[in-house]
Amino acid sequence: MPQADNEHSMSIKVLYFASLREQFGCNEQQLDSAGIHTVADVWRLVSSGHTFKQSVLHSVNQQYAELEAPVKAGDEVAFFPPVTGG
Amino acid sequence: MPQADNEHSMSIKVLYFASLREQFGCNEQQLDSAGIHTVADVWRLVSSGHTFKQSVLHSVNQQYAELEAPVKAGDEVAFFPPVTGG
Amino acid sequence: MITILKAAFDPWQSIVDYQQQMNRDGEYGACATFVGTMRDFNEGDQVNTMLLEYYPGMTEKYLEKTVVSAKQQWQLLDVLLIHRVGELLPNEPIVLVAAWSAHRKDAFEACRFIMEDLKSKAPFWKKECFVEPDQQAQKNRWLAKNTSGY
Amino acid sequence: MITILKAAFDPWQSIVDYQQQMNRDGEYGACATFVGTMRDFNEGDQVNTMLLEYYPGMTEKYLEKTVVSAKQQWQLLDVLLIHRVGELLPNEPIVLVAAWSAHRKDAFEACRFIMEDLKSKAPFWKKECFVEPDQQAQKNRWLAKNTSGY
Repeated sequence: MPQADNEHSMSIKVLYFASLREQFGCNEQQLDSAGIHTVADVWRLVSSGHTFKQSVLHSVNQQYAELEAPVKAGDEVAFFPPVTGG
Repeated sequence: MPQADNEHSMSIKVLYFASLREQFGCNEQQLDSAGIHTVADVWRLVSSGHTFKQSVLHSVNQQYAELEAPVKAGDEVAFFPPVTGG
Repeated sequence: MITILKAAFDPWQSIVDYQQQMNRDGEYGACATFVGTMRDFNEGDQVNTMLLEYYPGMTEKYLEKTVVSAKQQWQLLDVLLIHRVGELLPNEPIVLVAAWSAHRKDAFEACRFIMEDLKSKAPFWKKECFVEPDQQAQKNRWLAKNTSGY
Repeated sequence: MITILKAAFDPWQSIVDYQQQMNRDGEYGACATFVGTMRDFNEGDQVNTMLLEYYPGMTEKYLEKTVVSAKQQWQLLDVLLIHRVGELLPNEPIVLVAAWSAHRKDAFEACRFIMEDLKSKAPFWKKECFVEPDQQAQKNRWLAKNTSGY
């Protein structure tokens, strides 16, 4: 198996939207999946040093997910503030 | 006061709509107001000899009115089946 | 505005035209509408035409009362209500209700209220001209009663 | 049909066009619609433009789930849902929901359900560019939360 694929499959893609995107100063980052088992693990890693005025929503692979939801290498995890569409 | 006005003011205008209009074979009739005090009095007079498959609604001067509602000379009374607009 | 119409109308164009002359651009955040259309089938029979009868005078008064009541219950910027009478063909619009408000709750609830009040109490009566399955002859029937919407 | 649009759209013309190609004339007796429009005032400030952000992929999936859920709960002939994204000006339409059914209850309730579900859970975010009273400078703010519609 080529090394590139292997490396890709070891990472978790993390997305931020709206005010969280601005607060993190970043749309998207890749996290090493080592030691990550749940959404809460991802959040602990990325949010350290930040404080949040709003509640934060989360999804795994483009579906709403609880903090306890499992996360594995190759997954897409997103964090965003309460939605305001319509 | 001219006689015509006097005669008009002695009568009650009765209107029928939809299936009731067809059953009575008539849109409108003038009733002598003598002895008429309520919608029920009008209905007793006009409905004798008829039987009705539907419930009948009634109005006085273009507003829904109970059978006990007062009716006087010059009023417009209407009878019609349940409404089916919209 | 409340209108009773003897000729066919385009409900969507009516909304566009009315909204333009309302002159409240930027104020309304919500518009809830309902369009009722004549179907070509009812109670298993093919309906060819429909006659819509009303009570000139009382019908207008009743609709006015309905719209005033809606404006008392909800914060509305405007209401448009058009109801067809006379002879209708399948797929022709029968009724249009449009309610404009700043926020969605008012427009939604007022539009629904107006339609339910109209269906249950406004003096209109429908007579269908239909053909039964496997029959040739046209028949007529007055609709007995509107279904409850809730 | 569900569409996310980056350019301005005419909700009423969209309904007319969609209804034409639905090809279900005579079947639908009811069409309930909702149009959400950008207002030029919010929280006491004059709003000049609005940026609507979304989550490509998840937003479409969420809207699809909403419409499927509506079709499971009510008897619907069709649903049209259009949502705008990108930069908006006051009075531009943000969202259109139209639901067609044989009888009014289904169209009304499905249209309301879709809007409430969209407002409370579909991944869209609004950022307003506004001017405070007696101020010159433009400011930006993300809207904090949609109000509950019920």
